[in-house]
Parts: sequence; C-alpha cells; structure tokens
Amino acid sequence: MHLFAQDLVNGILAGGILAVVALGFSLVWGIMNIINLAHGAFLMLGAYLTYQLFASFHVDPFLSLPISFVVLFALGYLIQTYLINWVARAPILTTFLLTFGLSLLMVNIALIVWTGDQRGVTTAYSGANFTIADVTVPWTKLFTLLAALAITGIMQLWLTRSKTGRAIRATSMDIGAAQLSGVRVAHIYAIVYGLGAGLAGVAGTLISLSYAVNPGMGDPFLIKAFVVCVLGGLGSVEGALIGGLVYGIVEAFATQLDFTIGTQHISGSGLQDAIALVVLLIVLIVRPTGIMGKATA
Amino acid sequence: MTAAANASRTAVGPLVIDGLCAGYGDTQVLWDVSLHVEPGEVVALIGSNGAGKSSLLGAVSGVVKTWSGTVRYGERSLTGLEPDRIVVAGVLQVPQGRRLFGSLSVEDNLRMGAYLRNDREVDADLERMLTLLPRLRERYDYLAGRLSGGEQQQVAIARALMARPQLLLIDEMSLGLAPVLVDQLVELLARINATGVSILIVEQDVQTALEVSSRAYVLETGRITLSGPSAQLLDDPQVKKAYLGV
Amino acid sequence: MTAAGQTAAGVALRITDVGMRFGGLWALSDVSFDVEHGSVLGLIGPNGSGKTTLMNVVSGVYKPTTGSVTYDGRRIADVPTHAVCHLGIARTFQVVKPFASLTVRENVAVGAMYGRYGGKRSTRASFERAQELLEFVGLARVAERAASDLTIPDRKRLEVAKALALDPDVLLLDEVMAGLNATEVEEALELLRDVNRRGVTLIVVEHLMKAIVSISTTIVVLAEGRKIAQGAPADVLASPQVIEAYLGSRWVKRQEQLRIIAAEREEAARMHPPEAGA
Amino acid sequence: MMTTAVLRRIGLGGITGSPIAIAVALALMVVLLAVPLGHNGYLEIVFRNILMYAAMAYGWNLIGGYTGYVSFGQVAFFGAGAYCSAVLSAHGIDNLFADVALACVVNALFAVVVGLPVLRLKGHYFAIATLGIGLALSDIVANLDALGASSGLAVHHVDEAHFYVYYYAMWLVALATILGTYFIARSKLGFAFVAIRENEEAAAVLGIDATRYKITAWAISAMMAGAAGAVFAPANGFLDPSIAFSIDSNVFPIVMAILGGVGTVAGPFIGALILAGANELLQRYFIKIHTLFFGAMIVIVVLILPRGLVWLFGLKGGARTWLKSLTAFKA
Amino acid sequence: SGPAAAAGDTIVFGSPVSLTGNLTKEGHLTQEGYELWKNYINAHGGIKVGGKTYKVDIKYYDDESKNDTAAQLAERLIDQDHVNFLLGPYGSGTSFTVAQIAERKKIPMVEGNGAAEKIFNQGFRYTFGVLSPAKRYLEGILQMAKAQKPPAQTVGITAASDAFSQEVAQGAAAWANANGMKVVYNNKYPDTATDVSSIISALKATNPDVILNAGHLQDALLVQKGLKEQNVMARAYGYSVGPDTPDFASSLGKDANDVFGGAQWSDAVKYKGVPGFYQSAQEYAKAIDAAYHHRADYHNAESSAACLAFQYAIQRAGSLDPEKVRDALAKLDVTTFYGIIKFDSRGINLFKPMVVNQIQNGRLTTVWPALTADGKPKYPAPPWGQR
Ligand SMILES: Nc1ncnc2c1ncn2[C@@H]1O[C@H](COP(=O)(O)OP(=O)(O)OP(=O)(O)O)[C@@H](O)[C@H]1O
Ligand SMILES: Nc1ncnc2c1ncn2[C@@H]1O[C@H](COP(=O)(O)OP(=O)(O)OP(=O)(O)O)[C@@H](O)[C@H]1O
Ligand SMILES: [Mg+2]
Ligand SMILES: [Mg+2]
Repeated sequence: MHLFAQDLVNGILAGGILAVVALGFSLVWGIMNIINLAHGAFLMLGAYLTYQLFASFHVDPFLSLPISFVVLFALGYLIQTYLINWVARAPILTTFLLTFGLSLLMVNIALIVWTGDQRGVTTAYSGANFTIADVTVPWTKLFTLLAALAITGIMQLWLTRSKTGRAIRATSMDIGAAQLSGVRVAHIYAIVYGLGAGLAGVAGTLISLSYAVNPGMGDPFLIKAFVVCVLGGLGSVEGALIGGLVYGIVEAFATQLDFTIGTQHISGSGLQDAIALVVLLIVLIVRPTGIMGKATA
Repeated sequence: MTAAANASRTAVGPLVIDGLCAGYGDTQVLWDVSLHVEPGEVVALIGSNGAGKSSLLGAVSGVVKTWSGTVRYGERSLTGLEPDRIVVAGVLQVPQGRRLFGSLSVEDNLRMGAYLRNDREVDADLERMLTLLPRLRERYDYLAGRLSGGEQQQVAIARALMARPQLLLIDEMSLGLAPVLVDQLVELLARINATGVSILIVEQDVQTALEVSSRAYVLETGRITLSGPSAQLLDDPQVKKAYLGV
Repeated sequence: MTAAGQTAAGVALRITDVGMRFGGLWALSDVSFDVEHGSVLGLIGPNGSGKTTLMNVVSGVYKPTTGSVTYDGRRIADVPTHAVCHLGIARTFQVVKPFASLTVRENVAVGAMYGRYGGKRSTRASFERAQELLEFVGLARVAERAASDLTIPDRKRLEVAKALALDPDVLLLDEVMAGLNATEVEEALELLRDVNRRGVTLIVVEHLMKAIVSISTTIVVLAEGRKIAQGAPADVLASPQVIEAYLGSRWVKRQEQLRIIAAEREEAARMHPPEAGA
Repeated sequence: MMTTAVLRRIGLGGITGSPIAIAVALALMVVLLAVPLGHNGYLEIVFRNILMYAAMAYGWNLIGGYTGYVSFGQVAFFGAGAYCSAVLSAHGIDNLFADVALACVVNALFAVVVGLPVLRLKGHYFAIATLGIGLALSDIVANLDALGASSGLAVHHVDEAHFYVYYYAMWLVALATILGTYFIARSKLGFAFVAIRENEEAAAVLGIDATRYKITAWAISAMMAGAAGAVFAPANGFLDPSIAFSIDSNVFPIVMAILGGVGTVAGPFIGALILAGANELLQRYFIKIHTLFFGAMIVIVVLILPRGLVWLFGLKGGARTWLKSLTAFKA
Repeated sequence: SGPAAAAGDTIVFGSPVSLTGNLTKEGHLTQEGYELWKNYINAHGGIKVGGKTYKVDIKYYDDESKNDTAAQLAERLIDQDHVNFLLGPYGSGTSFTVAQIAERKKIPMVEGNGAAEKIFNQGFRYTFGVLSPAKRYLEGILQMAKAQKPPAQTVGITAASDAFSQEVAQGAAAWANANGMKVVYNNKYPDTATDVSSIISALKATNPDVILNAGHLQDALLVQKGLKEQNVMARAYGYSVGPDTPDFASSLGKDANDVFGGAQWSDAVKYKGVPGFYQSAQEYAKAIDAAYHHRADYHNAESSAACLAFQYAIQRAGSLDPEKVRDALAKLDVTTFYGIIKFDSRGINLFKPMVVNQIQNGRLTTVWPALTADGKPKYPAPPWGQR
C-alpha cells in the first residue's frame, strides 16, 4: 500500500515534467502541422542555459525559468521566421526533414561548445525532501510539478481567451481564411514555434534539476513527447497535461510489475516503455483522438 | 494598431482596378481587367463558371498574385500587398466556400472577424450580428464546422462584417441557400450598403445579383465583355440568353 | 414531362420513422416516406433541415438513431457503407470530394471497378465504362486532367459521373446544381432526365426551385428535421407552411411576375400568331 | 479528413509514376549489380544498405505514400524480419530463401493482427501508434531471453569469400519492392489505395472496403520491410534490439524518400545515393563534426529543393521556375 | 584481400569511436588514451619491427555510439583505408559488432572498452580485450563491504538494460550469493529511462546494506540524485561506471562524496611496467594531466593499454603480418603501468584485478584492494546532507 502511494506520487511528479515537455511539441504539431524534431534540441539548450547560468553566475534554476523561456522563444521565433517559414506550407514530411536537420545542427553545435561531458545542476536544496504518511516527496520535483501546472494553466487561458490565442487556433484551421481576417500568418507561426521552443526551454530547465545535462539529452524526451501529446490529444493543452500524468503514472506502476512466461522472468521495469505504449494503443483504440482530443470537423 | 478598425465606415474612395492580369503558375486567367467600385455602390460581377470571378476578387484581397496592372483603393495602392494588409485597408472578402474556422465556435468565428479591431464596440457589433441573423444566436456555441451549409454562409458574412469593412467582396453568396434565406441576405446587403459600405458581389444567381446591384460587369474567360447599369443588363438579350436561361 | 422516366412500379426505398441525433440535436425526427421505383423525388427544406443527413442515412454513411431505411425490403443500416452500392444505391456529396490526385477518368474508373461489382470488373472494362460516362456527362474533354484542376461545375459533373459508374438503381444527388447559372442548370437537368429515363430512381436535393419543380415527380419538404409536406410539386409549393418556412415571399412574388409575363406572352402570341419569329 | 488534407499537401503525384522515373530506377538497379565486382567490402555494405533502405522506403511508400497512412513503425517489421532469420539461424537453418519466406509470412500475420485496431486511427494518431509499435516491440525483444534479450544474438553468416550473396539477395529484395510497387500502382489494388488516401468516406461510398484494402497495403508494406530485415540479419551477423529496431532504420528510409521526392519511383534511390555519398565524404573530411555538416546539408537541401531532388529532373523553365519554387511554400 | 603493407614506414591503426551520440564522453576518453600512446611512440622514435622502425598513426571515425555504424566503419577502415590493425571502439555493443568484422577480415583488434564476456564467448580468434570482464566490475565493492565491521549482509542492485550492465549486475549478484550475502533487490531499467524514482522506491523498501548500480555515467547521475531525493539510506553505494569519471563529482558536488566505483585501474595502482611506455600509473597520470588537463581515468588507461598490447605483440612478432601479430597477442604476457596484460584462450584478460575507488571529499581515492590502496574506505556512508 505504501509502495502504491509512493509510486502514484512518483508518477505524478514525473508526469508533470513530461507534460511540459510535450506541451510545446503538441502545440507546434497541432497548430502548424509541423512535427518538430528539433524540440529535443531546444530542451537541451534550455538545460545548458540553466546549467551555465548556475555554474557561472549562481542563478537558481527556478529563477532561470523565465530566462530560458525568453531566450528560447526568441531563438524559436528567429528560426521560424528565417528558416522554417520558407517551407511552412510544405508537406508535413518536408518540415519533418528540415527540423531533423536543425536538430542535428543544434546538438552538434552544443557538442562543440560544451563537449560531451555530463553536467549537472546540483543546488543546495537539491534532493531535499519531506515525508508524509511514509511517502517521500522531493521538494524540487514538487515545485517542478507546480510549475508545470501553472504553465499549462496559463497556456490554456491564453489560447482560449486571448485574441492572439484565438488567432492561433483559427490559423491552424484555415490559413487562407485567417489571412482574410487580417492575421499575419508568418507572425503567428513564429509565435507558435517560439512558444514551442520556449516551453521546451522551460522543460529543459526543470529537467536539468534531476537529469544529466549533455548534448544528446533531448532524444528520450522527444520520443516521450510524441507519445504524451497523442495520448492526451494533439494540440490540446489539457491533453498534454493529462497525457503526461497518465504516462508518468503508467511508467511508475510498470516498474513494480513482474511477469513469468514459462521459464522466462520479465521485470516490468525493463518493459516500462512497452507498457506505456500498450496503454497508448488501448487509449487510442477507445478514443481515436486521444484522451482530450476532439474529433475535427 | 490599424487604420481600418477605428476609421469611419464610410468608404474612403473608389476601388479602381486597372489593366489587371493574373493567373496561377503559368496559366493566365485574367486579361487586362479594369473596373471600379465607387464609395457606397453595390456592383455585381457576373460570368459563367471558370470565367475568373473568384480570381479577380482574390487579386483584390491579395490571395491571388497580380502579374501586372494595379489595384487602388482610395489613396492606397493594394497591388501586391499581403492579404492581411489589405484587411487593414478596409477591404474584406467573404470567400467562396465560406472557409469558416471549423473547430471554433460561432462566437469565436465572429470574434476572429474583429481580429484587427481594438475598439470597445466589438461586443456591441457582435450583438448586432445576432439580431440581424437570429439563427446564429441559436447556434452561438456550436462549432462552425457542424453547421449546415446555409448556417455557415451566414457566419461567413457576419464574420466579415465584424471587421467593419468599407468595401465588402462577396463571392457566391447564395450558393446552396434556401430561397427564403437568400431573401434575407439580400435585405441584409441592402442594409449594410445603407450604412455606407460598398459591395462588390459575385453571383451565379444572376437575377438576384442584378436586382441588388446598381451596376454590373460581365466577365467572360478572364475579360470584361460588357458593363453597365444592372437594370439595363437585366434586359440585355445577350445576358438573358447566356445567364438567365430565358 | 415530369413522369417521363417512370417505368417500373413499386416501392424502392422505404424510410420509416427515421431519427438522427447529434449530441443534443435531433437533425432528423420521425421522417417517413416511400420512394417509388423509377420516380424522381425532390427533397427540399431550409438550410440545416436535415437533407444531407437524410442522404447520409440512406446511403449507409450514418446509422440512424431511430427508425429504419429499407431498400427492396433490406435494412440499409445492416449493410456496411461500402456494400450499400452493391445493392444499387449511389450518392454524390454536397461538398464535392473528387480524388484530387487522380485524373478525371481514373476517378470515374475507380467507381466502375469497385461499385456495383465489388472489384470484379476488369481494369480495362472499367476504363471503357468511365469513358462512356465522361462523354455522357460532357467531361470527355478533360478526361486526362487531374480532378483537382476542375472548376466547380465540372467537379459536380464528375461527382455525378462517379455515382453513375456504380451502375445504380437509385441515385442520391445532393445539390449537384448549386453554383451553376441558369443555362448550365438546364443542361444538367437534361442529363438527369436522361438518367432517369434509363430507369434510375433519383432523389434530388436542390435549392434551385426551378430545377426541382421541373424534374420531380414528388416533393418532400423537411424543416427542422421533420417532414412538413409531401406531394406533387404544384401542391407542395402552394402550401403556406412551405412558403413560410422555405420559399419566402420574394420567391412567391417572382413566381407571380413570371406567371404574369408568361400570361402576357401567351396573350401576345394569341393576338399575333408567330410566323417567322422576331 | 485530416489525412486527406495532410496528404494532399504532401503533393503525391499520379498513381502510376512517370515511366522516366521508373526507367531511371531500373537503370540504377542494373548499375548497382556491378558493386561486388569491386571487391571492396565497405562499398558493398554501403550499397547494400542503400538497397535495404530503398526496399524499406518502397514499403513505407505503399502504406504512407499510396494509401495515405503515414507510418513511423516500419522498423517493427524490419526488426521482426531480422529476428526471423536470427531464430532460424539459431535452429541451424541458414537459408536466405527460408529467411525471407518466414519473414514475409510472420510479418503479414503481424500486420493483420496489429492493423485491425491501428488502422482505425487517422493521421497523426496512426503515425504515433505505429511509432509505438516499433518501440514496444524493441522493448519486448530486449526482455526475451529466447531472443538474446538486450545482449543480442549472433546470426550465422557465410565466409568472406561468399559475402556477395547478401548483396545480391538485398538487390533482389529491392528489385521486388520496386516492381511490386510499380505493378500494384497500376492495378485495381493501387486505385483502391489511392482512393482511400484521398478520401476514405468517398471511397467507401464507391464500394471500396476500406478496412480490407488498408490492411492489404499495410501487410504488403510489412513484407517488404521484413524481407529487407531477413537479409540484413545474416549479413550483419549479429542482432540486438538496438540494431534491429534502430532509429536510423526507421527514419532513414523516410528521410531518403523525402529528400529524393515522395511518391516517385526513383526518389528514394536518388535520396539514398546522395545521403550515403554525402555521409561518406563528410565522415572522411570532417570526422568530429560530420554530423553537424550533415545536419546543415539537410537544412540547405530542404530549403533550396523543398520538393525533393527528383523534382530537379523534370524542371521546366530552369532557374526561373526554381526561384519560384523557393517561395512556393512560404507562409 | 589482405591489407596493404603499412604506408611507407608507418603502422596505421584504425578505430571507430563514439565522438557523438550518448557515449560521447567515454568515446573522448578512449581517444585520449590512444592519442597519448601514439604521441609517446612517435616522440620516442617509433616501433621497431624486424630491424625497421615505424611511426604509428591512428585513423578514427565517429560511430555515433551506434552498434551497426561501428561495424560499417570498421569495414571501411579495413577495405578503404587499409589499416593494419584495429583498436576497439567504446562500449560492449560496438566492440561486439566490430569484433565480427575483425574476425571476417582476419585483422587483429585489441580493445579496452568492451567488457561484456559475450564478446569473448563467440570463438573469435582476432579479438583481444585488455580489461577484466564485466562480471568483475562490482565484485570489489562487495568484497570490501563484506570485510567491514559489521559485514554488509544485503545487496540491492539496479541495472541498465544493455549487455554490459546486465553482465555486471549478474556478476555482482552471483558473487553475493556465492559469498553469503543476500540479494534483496535486483531489477533493470531501460537505457532510455528519464526517471528512475519508482525503481528507487522499490529498492528503498528492501532496505539493503549495499546499493549497487550497473550502468553508465548518465544513469549513474540519475540514480545518485534519485537516492538522495528519496532519502535512501544504505551503508555503501557502488557504481560500475560513474564515480571514476570527473563529471560525476563535478556535477553532483558534495552529493558525490563517499560513493564507490569499480574501476579497471586507478592512478594509485603500484604496478611496475616493462620499458617502452610510461612504466608506472603515476607517470601515466602525470602525462594525461599534462596533455588533457584532467585526472587520468581508467578509460584512458585501458585504451592506452590496448595500444600497448599491440606494441609488444608487434615487436615480438617482428612482423606486421596480421596472422603473426595475432599469434603474438595470444601469447602475450607483460606487465605495464596498467597491470598485467595476458589473454585467456577466449582473448579476455582474466589476470588483472579490478580496483575500488571512493570519492572522498571530492577526490577519487583508491580504497581496495588494500595492497594498491592509497586510502581507507569510508564506511558506512554518512547520511545525506552530511557529506
Ligand atoms: N488555385 C488554382 N490553381 C490553378 N488554377 C486555378 C485555381 N483557381 C482557379 N483556377 C482556374 O482559373 C480559372 C478561373 O477560376 P475562378 O475560380 O476565378 O472562376 P470563377 O469565375 O470564380 O468560377 P466559379 O463560378 O466556378 O466560381 C479556372 O479555369 C480555374 O480552373
Ligand atoms: N456530424 C454532425 N455532427 C453534429 N451536427 C451535425 C452533423 N451533421 C449535421 N449536423 C447538424 O444537423 C443539422 C442538419 O444538417 P444537414 O447538413 O443535414 O442540413 P441540410 O438540410 O443538408 O442543409 P443545407 O441545405 O444547408 O445543406 C444542422 O443543424 C447541422 O448543424
Ligand atoms: Mg468562383
Ligand atoms: Mg445539405
């Protein structure tokens, strides 16, 4: 029972981070129809930025959250405006390839700048924790979860309530009609891509607190972002949050599973990914557009 | 942010198209087209399918690139501007096929029409639209993509009106609409026009088009072949034969 | 003229108490009527009254929430969408859906290959049939073009050709004449009459009253998902309920004008019998 | 209807493909017959991999290009095919024909079983579900001791002197996928696939049983990938999940197809040749930063040739058309 | 088609190595080890082979940390670049696939970075590994813990799912079982794990005396942070890979203290090598520091040792003929700064012991076996926050 509660907590805490990772990816995909393979690289840059600020100027990682967001938003905005925008309306596979190239570029530039060394952000309070009812909760992860909730909340409000948010959603449905309503599509796209990058940067900052910082660190998160955003429903903010939490919890519980098939003993923790993916498939079969996805007209 | 939003709804000047040529890829579809719409006027553009009517409206609203010739609106040249800049200039298009934002609610679609406006009267205008088109009030929270064809056409017109345009370009307004609804829209156009908005209307229902307009142009395979007061064209034997099926 | 194509007798389609609900909205409720073999049924009604929805129910795309549709006694809801055309029912889409990257001829040929014969017709025979139909609907001149290049009326023609390629007994036409001008509508009507003469039962949805009146044997009027009138064209169009819900006063006025013009012409013709015309 | 919109934007060409492109592809195939004569084992591997990726690209093209179901899971079939060979080898059967035959049978069954639920999904959801299948299968194999778990299995292979058999076997698999694609594209089957891609609802109304044909396309494409995997395993001599289900084998065929030109018969080949050639040169001259240059190259190619390399061949109007193409997709 | 004779009077070695990908750091350390040896040899005149002196050159390619790429590049080094011999890549997976190519092409390879015994159980004749096998990596820590008072009695193991880590974990579990310790937890996590909290929760619930992790640097960091976050209290914490690499201490700061690491080598070992290269660990460490400005790490040393195996074997063979050099390698038995280099019939070096290091106040100190140690193990570990 205690382990059950602990796993639930572990899963929720891990899921919060995954939600932030998936959020920006999901928006860019859902709104611009671009599968942004550079998302992992943005995340990595966010983590390095946090590391560098921490190592050189002792900036607390939580304080560098807004810095990561702004810097990566700007980077994303520029990349969209000067590179991706040239093929923004090209088939989805073309932009897929372009972002693949961009990702290789950024990862390898990072490799030159920071080398392949593993870096870490270890603050004075890192690892600090409290225990209630036998369940241990690390403070940093709790704050990370709260930050994730706040970020998704703000995003959700902004997308549904603000004028720009509405224009973003409209543009995702019909570029031509949006233009005829006075929307400057290139600008909207740059904002969305910037947002995606900015959110990846924020995720990178949060991740740097628990995960080793290195140039290739984005890859496993990118794959999880794929799954989480589809699990929750593409382009949906609540979807990313719920998808992230479901994924985190499933992974946590998968760890404690054990199978025996004939003489073969299989531990669930080795199968974490497979179990999470089977859950994804089941969800999609029951709800073909994800947990929060709406069937489009 | 925008001139259009806060400016008066009276048209700033005539729309003057001069020697316009345009096309898609290598195929030219418009040949040396010249026409004008005076402030406060309702002008109809008629022609058979594929004549280039939609392309002409597109060239004005910036979605079709012009090859040569000019489009001027009042003091401003619209030639080669991006569509969103043309909206800023006060020229709004109701596109053929409605092009609603399918997964946005009716309300959000209407609010998108007011995207460039920063004034405080947006809500009041919204209310006015709902009074004008009561069906929209019933469907206010619906996703636009779920509406029937006719309901969608109403949303499309209302959306354009939400921008408080000075010149409205309407493509195939009556397409797929019940006769009773066409009546309502015709009245609606008259009322909009009465507030000083000029209208350039493209219509397959030539009868209706000529009834609501004061002047009309006939476009045939990309060229203007005939123009004049609508009443006169209604009686023109050529027009009768080709477009009215009489 | 309206009954020109009536050959076989008996009920082809029987629509019984059909209701269709989307979320909280009943797009159709308690709709019942029969369609005779060889007849032309005109289906009209205000926008959003459920005409397209009914077409979707009849063609097996939607399963109705209540009631049933039978074709020659068979319940359509029990037949998967793709197999409905094996029964002999074909339909067009209001929003035309050509296979954009295929040529016009290929579009029609696909229908011929799979349609009524469920993939048993050979590729060659299918292309031959496609060619015949393209000539029939007047698209032979653009047979090699990509369907996405067609103008809207040509797309509507293509839509009809595709449906005909299924060799249907019943053809459901959803606003295939919208966007055509009066002259083009005449041509289209001629085509449909021809189809009907060949024994195909038609259900026609249109907002062009002139077209509906001139082709239908019976008209059914829907409003807010309910049937509000059914009968011969003249009777239905005179119904005050239909005028109020659908036709509108301007239409009535215009009809009045047309009748006066016609009467005047007749009068004039009586006074001055036509000789060489003028 | 998402799928249709997406795929229309992919800009897939006519159904049968241009005869010139097919001729180019076949001519390339004939030239490739000569590779083993050079007695350069490395080049042989390079070209064998090109053939392998090409076979997978054609497999992908059938379900992703023709039928409109963009799959990121072809590697699952590749891996399954590879493990078929490994298992046969573990049972003392070293016969490429048996390997390929088993891989085809197993993959066809696998495709049907998985396809029934998965092919009900549309567009992005389908893509990710298929990505998931590849990852999950990799994970599962990594935990099965019978398949060597994560430490892998040695697969028996012939000695150095006879190594060319793998090359020619892969050549035959690639040829089969090209010809298969060509004939399917011209058949009734091909028309059913394209109709489903363009509009599944409209296809159903024309009498096409979408479920059945989607599964057919998926199964054939699975066999294509599986056959490539079945030849790869003994040629590589060793198999572990990271090799059998590598991201490269998943992404490269797609990258090659796009770089060369999606929906063309010659595209994947040209794409594969250019990628392999570029990689070769970059590895040679920029050892430490070759991946950086590789990334830069992809970015540049996409920006200057957004429709793929093959598009250059049919270019009419020279530089002017090309300049126009640069802004064709601009937002 | 054998390789062409060395170009002019240079012996060319080839190595695919991880310059990018997730083993980049380890790949760089490997390359440093190779380069240090090459520079030493060339600065000291070269290698004498049957009366002629050869300079050495090493050709590298980037295998991107991918098993199949490594094999492909090995093939290229042999067929295209005509290298004389192969030096191993980094990692067991890549070493395995490259070994296969070496076998097929009959080109000897000596590797210092693939410790999985699976590589040596295939009957390969041309592959030699200078390192102790994977199963030994954590044995030393268990021996050490068992020798403490009171002796540690229970062990909990977490392991990455790759071949090397799995062998390490199995080796440790087997040793523990054979020596009267109880394995209370033994579970694996995927290589791509981004969060290991639940494994740690389960581990914590079994309350072991010794916690071992078999994995690589990246997951070692993740696990160490996780242990602190969940306040897991054990007497000793040991890693197969991690503490020996400077990154471990630099990224964890104080939290890295008192952690044990199994190592192939440390700069505290006291071997006395034969002439021809740096003869002691201390000289070697100084040279690494001078060249690369960091403390010598065992990846450096084992990589240099692989080169040394070739150096002595070539000298003894008196020829560059692959077959003769292979035979000389098989018979090799020398002691170097790195320890004894001698291969069993399968080609792996079972003759060199491992050492145990511990991070004490930020410094890597060798604590086991007592003979080579330059410090005493700090045991049991103090609670978190007091390090
Ligand atoms: N996006 C496009 N690409 C290529 N050709 C086009 C495009 N749009 C229209 N055309 C062609 O341009 C010509 C004029 O088309 P346009 O839509 O302007 O005519 P229209 O008069 O509006 O006809 P309709 O009554 O059918 O709306 C037609 O031949 C059409 O095929
Ligand atoms: N898939 C759907 N989901 C929800 N509501 C729907 C759906 N399809 C139609 N509706 C609703 O059902 C009602 C009837 O729509 P339908 O398309 O059948 O009307 P129609 O009579 O064909 O109108 P029109 O003449 O404008 O084409 C409309 O109010 C519409 O909003
Ligand atoms: Mg038009
Ligand atoms: Mg309808």
